[in-house]
Amino acid sequence: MEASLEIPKGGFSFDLCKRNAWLESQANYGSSSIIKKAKKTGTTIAGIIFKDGVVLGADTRATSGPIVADKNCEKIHYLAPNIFCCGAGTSADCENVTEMMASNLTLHRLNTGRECRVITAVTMLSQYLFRYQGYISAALVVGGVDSTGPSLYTIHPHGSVDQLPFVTMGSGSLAAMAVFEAGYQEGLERQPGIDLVRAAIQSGIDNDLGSGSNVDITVITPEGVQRFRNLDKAEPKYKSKNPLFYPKGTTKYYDEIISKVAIIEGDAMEQ
Amino acid sequence: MKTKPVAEPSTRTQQPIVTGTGVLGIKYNGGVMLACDTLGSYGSLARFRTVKRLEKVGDFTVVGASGDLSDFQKISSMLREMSTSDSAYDDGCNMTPRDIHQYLGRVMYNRRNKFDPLWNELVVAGFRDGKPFLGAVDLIGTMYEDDIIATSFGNYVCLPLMRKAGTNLSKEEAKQVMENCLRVLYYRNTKSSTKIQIATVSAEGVEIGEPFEISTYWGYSAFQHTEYHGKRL
Amino acid sequence: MSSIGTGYDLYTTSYSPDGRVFQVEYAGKAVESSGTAVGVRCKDGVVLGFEKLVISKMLVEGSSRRLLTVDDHVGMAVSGLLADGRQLVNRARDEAASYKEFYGEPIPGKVLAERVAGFVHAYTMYWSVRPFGASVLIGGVDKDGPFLWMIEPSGLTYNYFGCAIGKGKQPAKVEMEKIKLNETTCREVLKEVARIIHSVHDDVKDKDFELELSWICEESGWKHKMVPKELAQQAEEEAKKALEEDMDDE
Amino acid sequence: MPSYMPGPGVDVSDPALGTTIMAVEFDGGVVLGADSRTSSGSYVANRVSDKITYVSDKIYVCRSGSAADTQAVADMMRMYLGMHSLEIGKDPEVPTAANILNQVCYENKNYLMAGMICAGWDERNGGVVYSIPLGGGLFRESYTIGGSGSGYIYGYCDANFRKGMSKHEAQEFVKNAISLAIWRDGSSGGVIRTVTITKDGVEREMVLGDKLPHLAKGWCP
Amino acid sequence: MFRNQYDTDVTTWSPQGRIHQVEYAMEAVKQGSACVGVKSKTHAVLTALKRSTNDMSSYQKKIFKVDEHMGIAISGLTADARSLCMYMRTECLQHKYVYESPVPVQRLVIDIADKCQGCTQSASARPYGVGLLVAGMDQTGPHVYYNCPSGNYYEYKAMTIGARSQAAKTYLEKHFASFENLELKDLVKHALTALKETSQNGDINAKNASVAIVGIDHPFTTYDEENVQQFIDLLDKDEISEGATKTETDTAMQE
Amino acid sequence: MQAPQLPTSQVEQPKESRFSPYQNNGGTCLALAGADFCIIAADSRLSLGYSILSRNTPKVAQLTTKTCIASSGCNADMVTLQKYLKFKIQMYLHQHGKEMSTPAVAQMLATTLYHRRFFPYYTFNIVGGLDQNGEGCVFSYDAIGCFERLKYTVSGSGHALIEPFLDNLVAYKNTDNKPTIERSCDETLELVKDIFSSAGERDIYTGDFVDIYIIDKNGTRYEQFPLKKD
Repeated sequence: MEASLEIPKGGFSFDLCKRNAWLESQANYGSSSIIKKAKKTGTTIAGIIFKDGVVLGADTRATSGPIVADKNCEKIHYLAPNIFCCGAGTSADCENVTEMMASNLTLHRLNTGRECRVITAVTMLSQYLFRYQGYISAALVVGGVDSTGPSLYTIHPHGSVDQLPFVTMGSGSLAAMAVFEAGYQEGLERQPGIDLVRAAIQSGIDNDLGSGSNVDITVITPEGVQRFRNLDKAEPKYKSKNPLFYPKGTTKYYDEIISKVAIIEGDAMEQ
Repeated sequence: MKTKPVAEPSTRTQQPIVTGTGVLGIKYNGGVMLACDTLGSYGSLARFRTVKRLEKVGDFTVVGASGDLSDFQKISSMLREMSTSDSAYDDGCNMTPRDIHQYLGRVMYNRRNKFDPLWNELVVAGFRDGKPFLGAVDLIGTMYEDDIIATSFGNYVCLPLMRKAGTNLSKEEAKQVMENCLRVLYYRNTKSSTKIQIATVSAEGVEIGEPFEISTYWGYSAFQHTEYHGKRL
Repeated sequence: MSSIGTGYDLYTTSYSPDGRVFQVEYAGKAVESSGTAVGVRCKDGVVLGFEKLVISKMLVEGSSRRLLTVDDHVGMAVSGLLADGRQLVNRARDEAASYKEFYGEPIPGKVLAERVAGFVHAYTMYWSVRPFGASVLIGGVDKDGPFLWMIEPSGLTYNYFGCAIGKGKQPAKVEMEKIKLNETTCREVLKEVARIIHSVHDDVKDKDFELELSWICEESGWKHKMVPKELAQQAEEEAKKALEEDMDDE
Repeated sequence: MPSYMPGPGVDVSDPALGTTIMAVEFDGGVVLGADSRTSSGSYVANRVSDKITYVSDKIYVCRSGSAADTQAVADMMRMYLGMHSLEIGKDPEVPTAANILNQVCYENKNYLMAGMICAGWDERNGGVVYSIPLGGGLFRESYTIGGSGSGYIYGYCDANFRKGMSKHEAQEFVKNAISLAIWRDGSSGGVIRTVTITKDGVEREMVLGDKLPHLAKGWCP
Repeated sequence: MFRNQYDTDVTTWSPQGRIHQVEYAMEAVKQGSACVGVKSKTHAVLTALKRSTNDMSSYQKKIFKVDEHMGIAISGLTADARSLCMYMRTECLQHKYVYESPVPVQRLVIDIADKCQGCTQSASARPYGVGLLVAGMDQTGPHVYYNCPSGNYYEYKAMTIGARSQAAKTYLEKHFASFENLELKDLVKHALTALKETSQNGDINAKNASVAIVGIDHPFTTYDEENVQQFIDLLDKDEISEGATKTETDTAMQE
Repeated sequence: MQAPQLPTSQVEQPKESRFSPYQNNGGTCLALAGADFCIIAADSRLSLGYSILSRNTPKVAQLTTKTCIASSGCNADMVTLQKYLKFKIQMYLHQHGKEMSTPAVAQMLATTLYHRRFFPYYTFNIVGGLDQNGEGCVFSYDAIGCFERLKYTVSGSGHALIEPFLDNLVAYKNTDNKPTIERSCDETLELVKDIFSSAGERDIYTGDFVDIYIIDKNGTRYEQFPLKKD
């Protein structure tokens, strides 16, 4: 007990994480926990290296517990003009980590005057995540093309890095990896490469309840980046035959105040 | 020192000891197929390398199991006895695959009610009246029938591939799908092996093949350098 | 019959002054008025046959079977009261199943016969029950080869190469002794069994009968099965022919 | 803690066979082998125990797990086998014995700590080895190893076992394997006992604790 | 039937190897009014003659549904029949609970037979005094069984039990060979004609006759009172068409 | 003390932990009663964790010609409970010679559930049908047998999404402007489809197909309606 009174000399303190974990374990219902409410990307993300570059893919479902929080969120984030990153885990973590990294890489580019290398982004990310000991819950797939050619990495929330020709992450990673293991070939052409990633993401969408909706694809080659938002779309929602219509007066009210508001003529509003 | 009470109540923290991993089942045109590897794991130790996890019951049913293998041996002996007494009646009536599936569901559910489960996920495959049957039962008695079933880790890794392949397959194609799925399972599951066994049930009856080895592939050139700082410069 | 009316023959638990238990003997009478069962142990398996007396022509063929399966590898022929005999079959099935469960192998013929005999015997011991009015032949193949056992209502059991029980057991035994049992095969012995049963059947006194034939041999996959229809018919025809020739000879 | 045990601070518990046991089929029979250490926590309760137990004339079992449980199981098995051989009027066969052992271990899995090996010779099957691990289950193997020390010698055994070894080869194989397990496993130790069963009978052998074959001694000072 | 010293206990064998108590129990079957059971390739049909003790009382129920695929017609001690029927119903439901499928007819018949046998071998019980005609449908088609108090069971193509059943039996023996390929309507007609033979005054009407049918795509259904009239009407029509002459299916029978 | 683990998005591996007799297999059940009809529906997805075990495993069972039950929760308990009810209802039919009425079935279900008060059936049931007067009725339960008769109810994983919707659209709890004409059977059926397609969009455990039973004086009609598969 005495030890905890000492002021730590440096580094991070994870005391509050422990407290949060304890609070969570005490709570009888998931809804009373802040952490459980945090938006997550249940997610299937994946990437492969093909002949000329890298294909990254992601589904677009974000969940909050068993509820779909966003049916069409974006999980492929920009890091640098030649590097992109798919994120799985807590949405806020993924977004902030990647945004922060994008700024740092910009500074890095300005400092060095050169295009960023993928390994640079990966190293910075992994060191950052390692410092937070997994409390930043972001599982990333980083892909890009640089002076050394195309390269593809995964970074686990605790900071470990793997470099592989085909990778998947997120709750649908097994479903997607199965597709890669069964269908990946060396030296794939561009279109077959894209199709393979689409199939992998679709596999996650179909089989993993944490993943759903549409397929996003980003292709990075030395020539540039092509981003396909909602390349494959989920079937459209059932169209109601009796659309809802609430007649005026449906909502009760008890008082009515009508105020006159001055109207300024001219084009001030349009500025 | 606190003395122990003379007789401690038995705590049934039973857990699986020697276990088998995923069993895959798929319907194809004219029959149904089961496949699994032959590994009996003891924790992470690959303890018994050629264990048969497919059991023939009657003339038109096969039951496959993942989970605890001693429990499966017990279930097998129960099923053997059941099929013996079924055929002893010799009255032209035989247990259908669905009968066996439902029966197993009751057995598993009753055991879970005693908090002493048979620690298995079972897949029942059969053929009857011109139709293939495929059903699953787990250790608490969850029961369902489907065209494609995979248990244990196969649920995560193989089921997506099998669903993608569909059921409009010839027997040979189905076999390819199974081999492929078990290969992927071997790549991605610590408790599976490359020695596999395949059973089919069709109008001709049950055919349980002998265990055989499947090939694996490790030759991607990108596999040569995967340490992330070890990348060529 | 000297026992009748003496009062010593009313209960299983009574001995007569000369040390007999008449109730058990009377139970045996039920067997002696029943159809004949014949069992033959050959060098390659066991064949069972039964002369099933048909009480009505409206019966479905093959109903009220007298040759029943105990375990994959064991069959039983019941002579006497079929209802009583079924209890023995049920008991035998239970014994076979529990043996297999505990020892992991099919029950040997000897063990099965002795266990069922013990069961039969228990019913000769108590006032509250009566002895079984059935004798059974237990035939099968275990790891030591073919076996054939017979159990009487008294609870005695005997091991045989060839055995007959029921109405025609005496002439059947005489006929059987003419066959060299441990040299013949099941195939060959089928028609002999058919012939014996036809020869002991009393066409004048008895109603029609249906010949039941079952076997356990390599051809049946070492399982107790009814002999396939064509084979059984063929055996029966040959038997009839042989019998006619005998008649002609005489 | 019962009062007959040492006082506080001493790490003792119910005697358990933290053991290395094994059995190997060879041409014409089987060899069973075991170390001899029985420990209660860190205390060696018996340094020359015998873990290879007679159950019938040509069938023995190796015991690992709780000493009390495995002895009780072996006792039961001996009784059942005796009754069985009376009933069939012959010596029992190894598969039958193994099945009985499995029945006892499986049906009582919630109350037992017993990992067993059943091996022996009979007229019909020759030399046969069965493994019945913790929790039951019957597995036929050409050779099998068990107990805490077995984890250290899987590699050695897999590399050196051959089918159709001679009796002498099999005995040497067993002694070498168990000595290697003793070398690395703190819960295994003492002497090596072997039992060799063939058509002609049963031979017992014992390698004393100071005479163990030391395959590792080549480099280890 | 004369009294002898061997006929008071079910556990006593007579010197001839008979059990008189069981034989007496079988006599009880003959006291009940008659039932007829017949079957074709596709259906099994039960018919039964109901009695009423006087005009004020209702007719005794003779046919009981056991399950969707099986039912019984009884003759003898109705109370015994009720308890056996209850047992059969429970067994059927148990089987369905465990296997989600109907119990094969013969297996339940054997089960009942074993139960009856149990009562012929123990001093503490008396044999059941009722005969059951069991009509059922399973994987192997329609069946008619007769369960006897002795613990025996028989499978028949056509069978009748109960009072004056001899007359019906004579009729059935003459015709049963043709039943196999009959249309349902004609099969019912035969069963009713046979039943008529057993009626004291030769009268069969909607009040005193019951019909039950089970068959392919035809769950076990009992027809009484007004529902049975359609079958009674058949009797007034011309001769039965023997053999498999195709006739229109009577839609009324499907209800 | 070991550092606590925050939940991460990593795949839930199959756990080999202490035995738990319950599983939640998800799914949503819904019933709506009209003046002379009742519609009872449930999706057919069987899930475990983030996996779909089966896309077509029914949760609705027909108990009598005018009573249906829908149950979500633990599939093993659901199967057993529904089997047991069928058993009892058949027994009732044998003994009384007539079908059990819907309120009687409802009462029996409550009793059955309470019998397992201390080892409950982990199921959330809805009974729907026509009562003795031919009026549509719906009964809603908790896991241990507390029940009440309602005009509409919903249970299972989509419950929280749908209930307020029904309060608004069926009970008109937010307004005094209640329509004078009740929804017809066909309109109600359309509403059920709307509800399920919406719930399927937002509840990950609801999807694949909806089994719909429409019960009215003519008997029971079955309809299957597809949902999204993701």
